Amino acid sequence: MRHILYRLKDRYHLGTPVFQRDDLCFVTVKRFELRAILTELRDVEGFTHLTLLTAVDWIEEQQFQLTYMVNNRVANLTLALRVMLDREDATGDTIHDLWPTAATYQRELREMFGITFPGSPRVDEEFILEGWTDLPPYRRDFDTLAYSQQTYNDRPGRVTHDPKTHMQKTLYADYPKGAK
Amino acid sequence: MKDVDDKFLKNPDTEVPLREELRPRKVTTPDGQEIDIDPLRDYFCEAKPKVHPKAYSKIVEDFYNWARANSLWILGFGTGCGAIEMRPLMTPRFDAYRYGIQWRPTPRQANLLVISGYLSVKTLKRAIRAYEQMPQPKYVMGLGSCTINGGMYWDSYNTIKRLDDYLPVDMYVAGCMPRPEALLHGFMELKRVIKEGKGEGANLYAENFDQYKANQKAVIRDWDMPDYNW
Amino acid sequence: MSEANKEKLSGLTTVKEIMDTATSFEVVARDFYKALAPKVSKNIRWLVDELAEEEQGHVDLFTKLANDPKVSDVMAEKIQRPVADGKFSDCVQVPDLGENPDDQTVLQYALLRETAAMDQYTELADTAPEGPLKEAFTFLANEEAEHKEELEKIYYEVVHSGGV
Amino acid sequence: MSLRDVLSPFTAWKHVINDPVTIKDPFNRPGADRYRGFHQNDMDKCIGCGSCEEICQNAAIDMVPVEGQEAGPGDSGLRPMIDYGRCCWCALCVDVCMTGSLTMSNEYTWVDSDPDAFRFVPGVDGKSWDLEPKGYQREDTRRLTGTTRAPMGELAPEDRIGNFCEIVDGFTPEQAVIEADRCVECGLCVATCPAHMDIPDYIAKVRDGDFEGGLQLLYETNPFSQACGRICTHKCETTCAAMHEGDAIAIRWLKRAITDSVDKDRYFDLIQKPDVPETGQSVAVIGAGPAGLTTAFDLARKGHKVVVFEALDKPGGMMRYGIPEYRLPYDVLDHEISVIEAMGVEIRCNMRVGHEISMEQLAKAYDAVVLSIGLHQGRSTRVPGSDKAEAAIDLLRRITAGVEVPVPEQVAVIGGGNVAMDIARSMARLQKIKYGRVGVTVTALEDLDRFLADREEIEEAQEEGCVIYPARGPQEIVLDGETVMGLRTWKVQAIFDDQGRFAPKYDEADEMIHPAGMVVEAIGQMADISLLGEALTEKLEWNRGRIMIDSTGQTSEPWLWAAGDAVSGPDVIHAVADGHRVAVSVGKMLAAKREKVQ
Amino acid sequence: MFSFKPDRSQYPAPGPDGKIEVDLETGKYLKLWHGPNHPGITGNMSVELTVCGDEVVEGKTHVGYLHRGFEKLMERRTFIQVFPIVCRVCVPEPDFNEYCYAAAVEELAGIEVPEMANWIRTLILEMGRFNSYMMAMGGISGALGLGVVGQWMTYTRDIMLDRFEELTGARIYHMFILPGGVRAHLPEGFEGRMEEVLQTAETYLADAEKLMFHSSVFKTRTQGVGVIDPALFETYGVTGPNARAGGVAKDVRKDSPYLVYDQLDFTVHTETASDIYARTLVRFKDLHETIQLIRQILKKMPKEGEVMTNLPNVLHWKIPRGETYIKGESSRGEYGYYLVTDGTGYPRRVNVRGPSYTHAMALLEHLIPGTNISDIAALMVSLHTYPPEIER
Repeated sequence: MRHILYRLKDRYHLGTPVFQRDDLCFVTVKRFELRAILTELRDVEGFTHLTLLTAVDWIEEQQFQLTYMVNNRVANLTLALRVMLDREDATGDTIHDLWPTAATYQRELREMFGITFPGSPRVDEEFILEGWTDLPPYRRDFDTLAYSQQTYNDRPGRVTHDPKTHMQKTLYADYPKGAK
Repeated sequence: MKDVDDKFLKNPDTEVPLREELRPRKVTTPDGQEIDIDPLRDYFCEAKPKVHPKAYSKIVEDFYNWARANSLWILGFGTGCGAIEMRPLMTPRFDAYRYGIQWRPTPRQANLLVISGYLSVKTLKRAIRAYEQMPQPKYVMGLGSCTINGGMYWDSYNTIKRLDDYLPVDMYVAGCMPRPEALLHGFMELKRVIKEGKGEGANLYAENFDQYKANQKAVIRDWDMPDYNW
Repeated sequence: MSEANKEKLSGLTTVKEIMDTATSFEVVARDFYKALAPKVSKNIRWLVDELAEEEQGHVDLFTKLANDPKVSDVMAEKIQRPVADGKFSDCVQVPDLGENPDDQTVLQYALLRETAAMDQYTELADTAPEGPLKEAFTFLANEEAEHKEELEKIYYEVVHSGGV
Repeated sequence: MSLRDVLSPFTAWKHVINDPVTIKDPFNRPGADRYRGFHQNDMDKCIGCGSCEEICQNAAIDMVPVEGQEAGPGDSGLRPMIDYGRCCWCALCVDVCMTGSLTMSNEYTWVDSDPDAFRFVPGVDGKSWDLEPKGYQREDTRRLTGTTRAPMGELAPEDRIGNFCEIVDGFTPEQAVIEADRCVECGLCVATCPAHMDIPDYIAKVRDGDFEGGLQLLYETNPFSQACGRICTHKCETTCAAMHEGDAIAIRWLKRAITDSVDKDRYFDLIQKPDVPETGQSVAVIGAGPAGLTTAFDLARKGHKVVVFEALDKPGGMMRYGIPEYRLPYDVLDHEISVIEAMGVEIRCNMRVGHEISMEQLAKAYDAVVLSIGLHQGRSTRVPGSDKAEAAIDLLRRITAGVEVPVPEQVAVIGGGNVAMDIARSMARLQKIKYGRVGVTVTALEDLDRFLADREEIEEAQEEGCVIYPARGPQEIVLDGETVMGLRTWKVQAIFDDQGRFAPKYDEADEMIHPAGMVVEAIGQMADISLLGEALTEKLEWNRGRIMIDSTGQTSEPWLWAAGDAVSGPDVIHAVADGHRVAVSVGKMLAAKREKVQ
Repeated sequence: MFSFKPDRSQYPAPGPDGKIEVDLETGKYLKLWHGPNHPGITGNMSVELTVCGDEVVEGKTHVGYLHRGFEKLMERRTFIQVFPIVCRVCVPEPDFNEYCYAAAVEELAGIEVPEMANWIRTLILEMGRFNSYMMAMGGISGALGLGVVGQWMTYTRDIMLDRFEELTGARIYHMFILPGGVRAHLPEGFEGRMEEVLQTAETYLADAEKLMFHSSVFKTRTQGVGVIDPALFETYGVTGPNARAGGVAKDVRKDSPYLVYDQLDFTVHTETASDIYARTLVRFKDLHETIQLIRQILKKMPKEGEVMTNLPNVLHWKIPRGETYIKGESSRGEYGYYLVTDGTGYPRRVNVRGPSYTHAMALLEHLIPGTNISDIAALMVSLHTYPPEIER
């Protein structure tokens, strides 16, 4: 794993790799070099299997992290490339021509995170949701509980009690709480 | 609605545009004729459901109910998790057929819709359609926690929480998921209810049709079907 | 209870007489506590008041029994649940009440009184022939023992309470 | 395509003669022994801590009050109500249950046409599966919340016996975080704590490593957090949900960890006097113990002028003169009191009310007087020879004050409370220093299980070489002329009756003589009320030997309040609670007075 | 012999965006919805077919009917609270979710799992694989009209569910593999009852073999149909039996052993035809391998030992920032969990990488054009996809 990264390091801007396990490494790459690195990994280093492509919303840093995980079955190595995108301008580069199956992932990311991949087949078609008008649901600023409460009805009649408060009320309601 | 932070308030006004193929348009037929079509009107009958009247005589009605109870034909539409426990019921081990219960592939032949657990909004739309296509008298059974009060998807943005908001439910079976034996219990209980003449779900639907429709439309944002399709 | 008291009792022949005499002893005790009350500090007066009340209770009970035709039944029932003597107050010194006794002294004094009374009645019961007289003495001994026990409880609460 | 391929499917026909695999009666088929079916709850075991509600990812559990389950120590009176419109039968609630009361039967059938029916309180709403023994239970112990206390360093018995150094090290911040992690934040302890400290909240601060925030939280309810962190009787730990299957959370040590982890100088920044205007009113507090100083702390923070009168050399009351240094070092106490003084409280030591100043003078000079004099007089057994015995409380006071006390080679202590242990262990240390060996015998009426002393006190005393004879009733202090030779005791066969009230039974035959050059009585204390004077004593209302106070701590006199050991509770935390209560009451009276003037 | 090899040349080619331009209004083509309510669909999903006669010109997979937003729900549940919901991601083989999630959490939190727990986990996974293959065998036979095999397989699966029930306490959603171990030891006499099930299974499988792999009907309808070109395996992310049927011995259990697979003997079976028949045969052989593995595990596993470690207080369990990917070989192929933590008590992101995702979407859409409409059901079942894990 390390020597592959050494080879790549000479030509590309790699972040500090994180060796999660002997066979699994995470490394951040620049967006404009992603395609070249992926192609090289696929064609030269034997990372022929695109395990997954997904995103992580780091809303605090105003960034999306795209994770491209590629696997070399023969050497039993998995390399995950992280690409950071600006959250405001969430546009990624399609890799469906490298792995046709990536088109599905990109469709999902478009729908669930609102990250577009111009040029990816059918990327703007509805995938999982139907008639969705709210924020893309996997974004961190979409609150699923709030949405659910505003959209659907709970069965009424449920009340719960906090043991501490309940005991305060029943056992020592007249105790002057605190010296404040 | 409970207290929701302003930034999570949803905007209910956004319209979902009608799908292209469902828009009214001019079409040239193979023989060169030009015709206007409006798919939503042309392909469906829009009559509202009617309340199914009881038979004049109690004896006759009782006989009908006995017959109905003993031929529960289930629509083989696996809407959620619980569908996986249908297969054991259909096969010899649990053999629901001996109780007059069988599965049909099309709504036209079925009188019992089993909602097997959670319903995503997308499936709800299909389930409503399937339900409305079933001939009266018809029944709905809700399986598992999800149909009662949202179950483990109580905070999901994509599943309904109470099935009875959208469809009239005649029987619930608790469990997550309910075992085949519990399902059989549910069927037996449903039979009893029907025999007592209390299986009135379909009439309830007809009576409160507008309310059901309002509820359905509140969650199905791309309502691209007529209000009642049978 | 002095030897004189004992003598007084041993000479009696009927239950009613015994009861009357016992009552008179209780009246003496009650009056003693009533007289003691103003002498003690106000913070322990409750104790002396309680003792006086307790004795008054005995006076009432014995008076009622003395005039009750079914006296033996009532006593028999009581005797059937004899009160054991824990001998706790044995370790208590004979206190000198003095001018301004404190709560512990009062309690010890009361305990001693009850113990002595209990012993005396027990002794009389042992020597009396089988019959109503024996029953009456046993009953009285029991009553005193019960009272003593009550006092022991109070004693523990008052004296041993702060021992944390 | 071969002929075989055409014919071989027909072999399926052989199954025609097989027995059917159909289950004949599917309606009465029980679930497996471990099946996770419907819930059961043992009402006797359930404490209503709400951990099940907390862990339930489906929000299926509500804690509801139920009939017949009253709130009380260690039981919130609430019981889980389960919504089967939410439940997913994951049994995390069973796994997390602090007492093991919640289990699952192997029953699984519940059908109903009413969707609102699927809610019930297991164990209360009778169900057919309530007594079903089969079903899911945790395989062994509770594993989801931690059952064992984090380790803490302490001096070995042989290292601590020769000196008065503090015994326990207290948690390091790291150990504290580990221990705090075990808390499930049910809050049952809050009700038990006399001062109702925000226990779960400050434990949460420990867990987050925010010790300074924790300290501020502590001072909201207890200005004696450093002392309580060391010597509190920690009744809270007796109602901790974690104690049912494992060790209770070390609440006391966590409190101490907070106070120890914050730099001493930071206290004065973190706990500042609130910015309130001076009221111009003044309050006199008699006795600089925990109750008096808490009242003073509260009132001073409200802008009143507070003067504390202390009869002894230094403030602290029983915390200084009753509790030995190895349990509560004096510098800790000094620092604690300096924080209180920083609120503007004035402490006048060596001012014995009744000598240097009279009650009448105080009543005149101050708007209110708070009496918090504690119990500083030792009780005596008054067995023969007891006039030669020492009172534990006097001895402790003399040891603290640095006065030389006689240290014989053998000491007998009467009493089974913490004071008895304190004096026994103090004397043991002095003996060790003087003779190099320990000779202390402790006798008490109670059997070991009923000792009033804390368990760890007893164990530590034994570790240090004190010999404990439980269930021994003192009969006589054996004298040889004026010299104490020993203590004679009888065996106590039983001490309490069925109702738990005192009813001792002795066995005269089992007599022992404990040789000793000194007998110390540590059976109890009482308040020295001589300072009141006869007139005031007569004027006040009394309640079974103690000054009668109402629920706010006010006596029958409108200007006088009483707090602390002298009127209620037996320990520091009760005194603190009392102090708060009285301060609020006094504050109200003063406010009313101000309004009247305006 | 009659050939089902499609001739794609007469259909319009897909445009650059992947869509095939067909003018429905010419009347030459018909749009046909295959599902979601259709007996020939594997679960609640649908395929939008464009047919010309009975040949399919284009197929579009539509999923989302079972979308519950798991990956979102997991982000607002604590680490222990995620445990009950992960198994719902895949209904017929839920245990893989439990294992992958638990292993991911354990790795990021640095928790050691007792040896015994690893053996029981392996056992559970193999039992789950057994069930899943039984579903697949039943499904493919059902899709081709061999109802009786479907009945046998369902019955066999059901008696295995009984074993699941006595071991884990539930039939379908076992919720047995907790982070930190498993919930319980094997019950008394479990091995014996399991052996009975395995023997019953073997009997039925022997019969099923005659009905399927030696049936002319089955052979005619499956051989040469739905061929996946092995060259596509990498680009389409084909894994598991689907790849093994094309001669690529992909198997995570061998390639990158997890749990105790390195201590077990088993063969990775491959075929070369890469058609429906080959895929079914690979599954059939693998099913025997699984039966053998279950026996082996029960024999080799330690008899005693802890099954669970003590966890930190799960009510406020925080896991330091990190990310990891845990994979395993499910009955359908590589199954993985990508877990990202951010130091709080909640996962930052969980991504479920299910094999059905690639198989049912891109691959199926690629395979459909040119097939006969009656083969669609068999083709879908042969890819062995489970809709709930596609959309989650």
